[in-house]
Amino acid sequence: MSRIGVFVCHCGLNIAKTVRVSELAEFARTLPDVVVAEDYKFMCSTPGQELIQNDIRKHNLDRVIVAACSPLMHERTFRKVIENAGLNQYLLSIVNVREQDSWVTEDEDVATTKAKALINGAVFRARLLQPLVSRFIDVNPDVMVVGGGIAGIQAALELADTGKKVYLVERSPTIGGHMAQFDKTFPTLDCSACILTPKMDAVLQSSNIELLTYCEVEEVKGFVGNFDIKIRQKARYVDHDKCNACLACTEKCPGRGVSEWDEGLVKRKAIYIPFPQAVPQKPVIDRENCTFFKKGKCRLCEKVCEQEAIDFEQKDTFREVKVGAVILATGYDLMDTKPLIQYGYGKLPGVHHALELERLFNSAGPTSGKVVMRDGKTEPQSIAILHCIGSRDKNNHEYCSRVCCMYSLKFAHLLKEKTHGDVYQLYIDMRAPGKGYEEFYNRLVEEDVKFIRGKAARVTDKTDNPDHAGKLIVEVEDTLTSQFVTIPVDMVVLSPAMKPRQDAKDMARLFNLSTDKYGFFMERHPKLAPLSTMTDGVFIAGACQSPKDIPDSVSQGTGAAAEALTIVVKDKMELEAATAIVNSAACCGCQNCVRVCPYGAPMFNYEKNVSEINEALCKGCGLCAASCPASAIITRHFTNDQVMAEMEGLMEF
Amino acid sequence: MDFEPKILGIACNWCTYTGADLAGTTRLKYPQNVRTVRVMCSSRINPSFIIRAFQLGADGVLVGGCHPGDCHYGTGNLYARRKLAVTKKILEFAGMEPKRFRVEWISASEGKKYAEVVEEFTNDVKALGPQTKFKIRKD
Amino acid sequence: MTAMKKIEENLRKEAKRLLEGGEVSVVLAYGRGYDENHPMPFAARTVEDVDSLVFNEYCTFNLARYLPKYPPKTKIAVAVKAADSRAVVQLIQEEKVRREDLVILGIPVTGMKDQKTGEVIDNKTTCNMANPVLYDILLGDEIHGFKGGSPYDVLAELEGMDHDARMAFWKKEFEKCIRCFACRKACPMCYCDPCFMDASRPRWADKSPTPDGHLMYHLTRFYHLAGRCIDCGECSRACPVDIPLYLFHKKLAKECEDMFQQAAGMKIEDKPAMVNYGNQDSDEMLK
Amino acid sequence: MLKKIALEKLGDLVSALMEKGPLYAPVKGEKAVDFQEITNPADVILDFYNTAMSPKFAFFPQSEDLIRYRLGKEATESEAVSLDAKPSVILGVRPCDAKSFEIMDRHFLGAGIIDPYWNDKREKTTIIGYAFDPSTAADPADFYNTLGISASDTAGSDIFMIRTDKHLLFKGITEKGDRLLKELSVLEAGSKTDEKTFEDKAKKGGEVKTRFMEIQDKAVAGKLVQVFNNKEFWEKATAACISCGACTFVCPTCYCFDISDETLFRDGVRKRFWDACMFTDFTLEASGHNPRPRIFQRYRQKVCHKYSYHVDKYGCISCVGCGRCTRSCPVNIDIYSIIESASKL
Amino acid sequence: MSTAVTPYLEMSQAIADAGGEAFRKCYQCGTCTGTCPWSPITHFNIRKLMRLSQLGFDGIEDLMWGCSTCKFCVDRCPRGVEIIDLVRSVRSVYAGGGLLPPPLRAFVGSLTARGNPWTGDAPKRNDWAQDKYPLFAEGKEYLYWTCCTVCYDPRNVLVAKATAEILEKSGLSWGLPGTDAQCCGESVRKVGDLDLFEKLKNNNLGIFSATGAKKIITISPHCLATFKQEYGEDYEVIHFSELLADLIKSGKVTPTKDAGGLKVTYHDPCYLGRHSGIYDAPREVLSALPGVELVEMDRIREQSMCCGGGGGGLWVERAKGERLSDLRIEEALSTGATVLATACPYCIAMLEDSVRTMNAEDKIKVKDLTELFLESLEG
Repeated sequence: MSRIGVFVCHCGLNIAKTVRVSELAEFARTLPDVVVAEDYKFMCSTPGQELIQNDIRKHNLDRVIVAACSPLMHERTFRKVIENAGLNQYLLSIVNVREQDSWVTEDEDVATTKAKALINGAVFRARLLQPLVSRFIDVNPDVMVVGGGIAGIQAALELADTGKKVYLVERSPTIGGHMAQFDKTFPTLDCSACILTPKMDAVLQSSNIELLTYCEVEEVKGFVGNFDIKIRQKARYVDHDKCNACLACTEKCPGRGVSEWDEGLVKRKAIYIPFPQAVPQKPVIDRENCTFFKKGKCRLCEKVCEQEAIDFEQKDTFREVKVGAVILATGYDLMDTKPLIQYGYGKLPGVHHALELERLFNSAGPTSGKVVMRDGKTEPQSIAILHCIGSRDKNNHEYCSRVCCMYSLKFAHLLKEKTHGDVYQLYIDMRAPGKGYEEFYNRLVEEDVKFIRGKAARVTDKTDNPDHAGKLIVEVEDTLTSQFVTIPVDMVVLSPAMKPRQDAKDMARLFNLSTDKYGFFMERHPKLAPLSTMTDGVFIAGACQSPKDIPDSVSQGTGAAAEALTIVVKDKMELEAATAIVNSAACCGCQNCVRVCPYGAPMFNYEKNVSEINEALCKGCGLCAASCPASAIITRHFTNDQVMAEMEGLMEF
Repeated sequence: MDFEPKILGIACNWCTYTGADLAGTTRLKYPQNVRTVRVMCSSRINPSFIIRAFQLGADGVLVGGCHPGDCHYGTGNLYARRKLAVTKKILEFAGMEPKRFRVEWISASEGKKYAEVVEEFTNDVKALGPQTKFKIRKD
Repeated sequence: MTAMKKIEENLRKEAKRLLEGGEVSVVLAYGRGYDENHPMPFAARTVEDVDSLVFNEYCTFNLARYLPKYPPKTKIAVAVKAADSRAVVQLIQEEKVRREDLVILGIPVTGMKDQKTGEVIDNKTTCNMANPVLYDILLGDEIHGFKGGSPYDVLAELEGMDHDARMAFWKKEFEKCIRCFACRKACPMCYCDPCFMDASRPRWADKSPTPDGHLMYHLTRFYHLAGRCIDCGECSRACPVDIPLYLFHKKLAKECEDMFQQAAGMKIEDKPAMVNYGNQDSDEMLK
Repeated sequence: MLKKIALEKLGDLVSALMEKGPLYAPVKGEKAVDFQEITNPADVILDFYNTAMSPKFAFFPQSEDLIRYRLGKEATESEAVSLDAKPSVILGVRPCDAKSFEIMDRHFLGAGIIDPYWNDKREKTTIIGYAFDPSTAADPADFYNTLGISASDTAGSDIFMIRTDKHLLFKGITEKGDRLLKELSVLEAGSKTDEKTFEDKAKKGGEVKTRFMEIQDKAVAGKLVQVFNNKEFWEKATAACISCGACTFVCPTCYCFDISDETLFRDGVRKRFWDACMFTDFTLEASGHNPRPRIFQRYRQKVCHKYSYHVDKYGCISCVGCGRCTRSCPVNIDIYSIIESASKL
Repeated sequence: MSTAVTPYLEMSQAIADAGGEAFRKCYQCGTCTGTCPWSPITHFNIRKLMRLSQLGFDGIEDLMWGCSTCKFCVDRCPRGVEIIDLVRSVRSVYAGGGLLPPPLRAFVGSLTARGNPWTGDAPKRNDWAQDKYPLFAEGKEYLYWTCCTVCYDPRNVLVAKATAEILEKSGLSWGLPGTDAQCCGESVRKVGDLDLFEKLKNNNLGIFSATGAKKIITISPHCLATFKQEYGEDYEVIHFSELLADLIKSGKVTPTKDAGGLKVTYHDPCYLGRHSGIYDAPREVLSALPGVELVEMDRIREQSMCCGGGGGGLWVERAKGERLSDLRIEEALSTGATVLATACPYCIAMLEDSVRTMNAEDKIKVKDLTELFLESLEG
C-alpha cells in the first residue's frame, strides 16, 4: 500500500480559471492510497513547496503527485522539493493540467473531467514508482573543441585558462574562421584582425591547448565523461615538426589554387598558408592544384626547403583522443546565391556577395582595401545593398539570419567612407536588437544612407533609359510610398543567408545530435539549456546552432566552456538514473536490444547467454524494452507496468 | 448526449509532448478527448500497449513522435515506425477499425499540428462510435 | 522407389556417415512414433540410433525448433524441409545458432500431410516452397517446376471480409484457446523462456484463460513473429483445438514483405526486419 | 432399470433433459467433437469416437471464480462466489472418461479435505455414460484396456447408454441415475428383449481391443521409483517434448491448478484455473529457483505422478488410457510407450 | 471631417472566408510588387491590395482588377502567400454581387447565357471544323478540348484548325467535344464568380463522364491548368505542345519543310509556364522545325513576362502605355526575330492586337506553335 499525496496547483488563474481545482482535490481524496490531497495558488512558490514538504512529513507520504504545469517546466523543481523532504526524487509524478488541459479548452466540465482522468492515471502509476539511485563514473578531465572560429577559439582559451587540457580541432589549415575574413566589426567598427589575431596567437602559445589543424573528427565513441574520439590528420605533405615557417616554398610554387580566404577573388599558391596571420604559420600542399601531384614533376618547394620538410609521401593519419566533454563550434556556410537568378550573381559582374565585399574592404585583401569593381580599378559610385537574400524566405531559408542588417549597415558606413558614393539599403525590416546596434543604425541614417523599405525583386543590366546604360538596375517597391522604384547603381551587394554547414548532418550523426528543421544543431532546451545538446557532455557554441554575430558567438564560446567545465571539473559524475536494465532471468538472448540501441549500451554476454546494459551509455529511450519479446528489459521510471498502470488509470473514468 | 470518445495518447517527450505543450502555451483550443501518457521516445511504445489500451476501453489510440530523422535518440522513431506499422496491420487484420489507431509525427514546434491532429482524430473516432471489439467487459 | 523412401534412405546414409566420422554429435531428424502416421522428432546420437530414422509424408515437424537448446559449438546435423530451412536461416540471423555448427540436410519435398486430417498441407498452412533455401547436403532431387500458387492465396477469404466479420472470426477462434501454449512451444522462433506471457510484472494478460487474455496473447505473439515467421505452419498443427493461427502469421508475413522488401529466413546476411529500418521506409506504411 | 427411446427421437430426449437443467453433450465443431452446453437439441451428436477435450471441465472448469473484490479507499471489500451449481446432466461420456471421475473424486473428495467447488457440481450432476461402438476399431493411441477399462464399462456412470440399430438403451447404474430415468417420460420402458440386447452389446464391448500391457498398479509405481534417477532414459524418452501443456489440459485426470487475483481498474476476481506441470514456471519459486528446470524432469513428474505417486497416495493409477495426451501431443510423445519401456528396464 | 480610418475586420474576415486567408502570412516586403510586370506601367500594387485586405481598408476596389494572375509574384513570395487566391477572393467579395467593370459584364453575361465568353452561339461552336473532323465518342483515346477562344475568335480559329490537322495526320484516335461544351471557367473563376465557375465545371465534367473521356488534350493552357487543378484527378490532361513534342520524338509526325533560316522567338504563356511548369516541350517543338532558329528574349521561362490577358485581362481595354503585350512585342522585336511563337490563344489575341496597334505587322508575326508546325509539315 502506498501513501500518496496529491497537490493541485491553481497557477493563479491559469489552471483555476478552467479546471475546478477544489473539486479535483476532492476527487483525489476518494482514490485508493491517496492519503492527502490539497490545492494551492502557486505550488511552485516557496509556501507551495513548503506545503508539500510539510504534508510529506505529517502524513508520512511515500509518493507525491503534483497536478500543475507541464513536467517539462517544473519536474526538476518538484523533484528537488520532495528530495529535500527526504523522499527519493523519482517518487514524483507530475500531472499536466495546464498546457494540455486548462489552456486548451474553455469548457470547465471538459477540463475538470480530463484533469480527473489524468490524476487517476498518475495515482495508478505512482503506486508502482521505484526510488532510483544515481550512479557515478570517472571523468576524463580533458576537453575537445571542434571548430577554430571565434567561438571555438574563445571556448578553448577559457578552458585552457582554467588549467584544463584542450584539443582544438580545425579542418582548414588555420584557425580564425570567418572572422579572419572580416575587416571591421559592427557596431564598434574595431578592426577584426586586431581583436582576433591576438587570440589566435594565444591559442598557439597556450601550453594547455593542443592545436589540431587540418584535422577532422572521424569517429566518436563513449559517452559523457569518457569520449573516445578518432581524429583524421589530413596529409599536409609538409612535416610541420621540421618546418621553420620560412615560407620560401610558397614563393617559388608555380601551382595556383583559388584562395578560400579571399572568397575566390584571387588565386593563391598550391603550397600555401591561407593568409599572412594564419595560425599555425606553416604551409600545406593543396594536392588538387600542385603541379607535382598533377603532372608528376616540379618539386620546387622540396628543392627550396632547407628543413627538408616537404614530404610528398605523407598519408592521412589517425589518432585517438580521450576527453570528458566536447564543444562543437563548427560555424556556418554562406548561402550560394547563384540559384537566385533574379539577382544575377555570377552573371552580372557588378553583383557581389557579402563576404566578397568584406575582402574588398580588407587591407590584406585582394585590392589592399580599395573598393573597386571586378575590373580591379573602377570605384563604384553607387551601391545597393540587398537584405534578406535567401533569408526569411520560404523558397530558401525561412529563418532570419540575424546579422545581415547590422553588417549591411557596416558595409554602408565603410562604403561611404571609402567611396563617397551613394549607398542604398533595401530591407524588409531593420533589426537592430543589440547593445549599440540601434545607435549604429541611427548613425547610418544620419550618414545619409538611403533606406528603401522593400525587398529587391530583380537586378538587371537591361534598360531603355539611356541615362542608366551600363548600370545595374535594381527593381524594388518602396513599400512606404507604394511606388515601384528602379535604382541605377554600379555595384550590388547581396546579404545572403547564413546556413548550416554542408556536412552539419554528418557531424550531428557522429555526435548523435539532432538538428532542427533547417539543419542547425539542436540545443537541449531553447531557453534553459541553449548550449547543451541531447548528447550529454556535448555542447554547442556559435553559428552552428543558429545564425549569430561575433558578440553572441564569443559569449556562447565562453558559456560552452563553462558548461564543459561543469563536467570535467569533477572527478566523478552523476548519471541519469532512469536507464534500462536487463532482468537476466527473463532474457531470452535474442539480442534485439543489442541490434537496435543507438548508443551501443546493451552488450551480449555470450557466457551467460544474456544481454547486459552499460548504464553509462544508456539514455533511457526505451527502444530496447519495446524490442524485447520477453519483457526482460526494464526501462526504469518508464517500466512496462508503470506505463500500463497509467494507461489503466487514464481509461477508468 | 453526444458520444465523447476516450482516446489514449502516447507521446514522446521531446517532440509530440512538447508540441502539445506548445499548443497550450499558444492557447489553441481543441477537443479534450485525448489523455496522454508521456514516454521518452516513440520507440518505447510496446505494441502490446496499444492492444492493452483498446482492452481498457480506449475508443482510439493516438501515437506521436518526432519526425523521422529528427528523433532525439537518432534512430528511435525509425524503428518505431516499423513497429507501429505492423501494429496497425495486426489491429486491422484482427478486425479493429484502422481509423481508431493513428501515428503522427509532430515536432516540438508543431503545436498547431498537434491541435489539428487531435481534432481530426477525435472526430474520426467519434464517427466510429464506442469501441467494443477489444474492450474488456466486466460482467 | 518413391521420393520419400529415397529421402529416408539418404537420411540414414548421411546420418550414419556424419555420426561415424564424428562430424556431428547429433542428427536431428525423424524417428518412429506410436504408428506410421505419427512419426516423432528424433535426435540420433549414435550409429545404432540411425536405424530408427524414418521419413514419410507425415514428418511435418519443423526441427529447427530444437536447435537453440544446444550449447554453442555442439555440432548438429539437422534435416530440414523448405520452410524449416528458412527457420534455420532466421535463427542464424538472430544468432541463436551458428552456421558453422550446422550440417544442414536439405529435404526437397512436396505433398506433406497433416497428421490429424491426412490433407496435403502445401500451399495451405505452409510457405509452399519445395526446396530448402540453405543446405549442405540435399537428401533428394531438387524439385523443379513446382507451382502451387502463392502461400498467401489462403488469405483471400479473410481479407475479403469487413472488419466486423473478421473480428467475429477471430473472436470465435480465440475463444477455443485453452492456453496450453503448444503454439509457442512448437514454434521454432518462439525461443523465449519465460515468454512475455509468463511475466508477472506486468501481467500483460490475465493469467487465467480469459478471452481478453487470449486476444492479448495471440496478437502480441503475432507481433513478435512479424517479419520472423517463416510460415511452417507448426503452430497451427500443434494446436489441440485447431485455431488457424497460420492465417494471421501469413498475413503479417505478407505485409512485412510488402513493407520491408524482405521475407523472413531467406538470407543469412539479412538483419531481422523488426529490429531494423530501411532508407526506403516511408510513412506510407502507417496509412 | 432399463429404458429406451427410438434413435430418431433423440431430440425429444435432449429437450427433456434440457428442461431438467444444463445439459452437456457432444457437439461437432469445425474439426473436433466436444462437450458443450446444449442450446439447440439438434446440435447433439452421438456419432463420434471421443471428444478432443475431456469432460472433466463439468466439475473442474478450466477457470473458476472464487472471490470477487473491490479495492476501496479504506479497505478492500470482498465476497466469496456462492456455490450454486444447477442440477445438470452430461450425456455421452465414454467409459474411460466416466472412470476418470471416480479417480478425480479420490483427490477432490477423498483426501481429507472436500473441495467444495468440485463437490457442488459433482453432486448435482448425473452422468450418462456411452459405450464405444464395438463395430469401430479403437484409436491407435487408446490404451484404456491396459487400465482395466472396457469399451462398455459402466463404472463412473449414473446411467449407461448403448446404441442399437434403432434405439438408444439406457440402464440405471446408480440411484441418481435411476431417479433421472424415472423422471424422463419421453423414454419407454425397456422390454426383456431390450435387456438381453443391452447385455449382449455390453459384452461386445469387451471385444474392442485397445493397446494392452499387463500392469499392476503397485508394481508400476515401484518400478518408476527405481527408474526415477535414470536420467538417460528420461532424456531420451522425452527428447522430442516441447514442454507445452496440451497433454495435461486434455487429460481427464490432471487436476493441477493455479490461483491468481485479477484486477481491472479497481474490481477484481480471485480465480483458480488449470495449470500444467509441463510449464517452466509451474515450479518456479519466488526466489527465482526452479526445482524442475529441465523438460525431462517435468515430463518425468507427469508420468510418475500418474503412475506412481497417485498409487501411493490414493491407491490407483491416475490414468484411464483415453489416449488424448498422445493424440494431442504436437510431437507424438506416447505415455504408453514410455511406461512400456520403463517397465522393461 | 476626420481622415482617420479604422480597421474594418469584418471585411478582412470576409476575404479570408472567401479563400484568401493566405494574405495573413504577408509581411509586406514588396517582393510581389517589385516582381509584378504591371508595376512599371500602371499603379496596380499587389502588396497594397494585400495590406488593405489585411485590415479591410477602403481602396480595394480601385486595385483589384489590375492583376492578370501571371503567378510571378506567387513564385517569388518569400512567405509562400497564394496571392492569386487573394485576388480571386477579393474580387468575389466585392464583385460577387455583380459589381463588375463594364467590359467584364459582357464577358460574364455571355458566359452565363451561352457558356462561352465570346457571345458566340453554342450550336455554332464547331462550325470552324466544317464537319471535317471526328467528334469524340466512347472508345476514342483523346478528347481534343477546343478552347472557346479558338472556336469563336476568328484569329484563333486558325489555331483550332492547325491543331486538328496535325491530329489527323498523327493517326491518333481522337475527337472534338460536341457543341454542348462550355468554357472551362478559368477566367471567370479568377474574376471571382465562383457559382458560375461551378456551373461550367459541372457541365464539362458531365461531358467527360458521359463520353468516357480519360485523356484530354487542351490547346489553351488556361483549360489545362483549370482541369488539372480544379476539376479533380480522374483525367489525364496534357497540353497540345507536350503531345506534339512526344509525337515528334516517337516519329509519328515529322516536320520536313525547311523554313529557310526563319528567326523565331518564343513567348512562355503564364498558364503553360509558371502555372503548369511546361517550358521545354514548346522549345523542343520549335527546335525540331527545319530551318528555324530559336532566339530567346530576356525574360523567359520562369521569369517570363505576362501578355496581360489572364485573370479577365483579355476582356479589359487598356490605354496605350499600359499594355504588357506592347512591351512584349518590343522585347521580341529586339531579338531580331520575325516570328513570335507562343502556345496560348489568349497570348495570341493579346500579342496580335499589339502588333496591329503598334503597326509592326511587317516586322513580326504572332503564330501559334501548331501553325508553325503545320507549315513545316506541308512541304
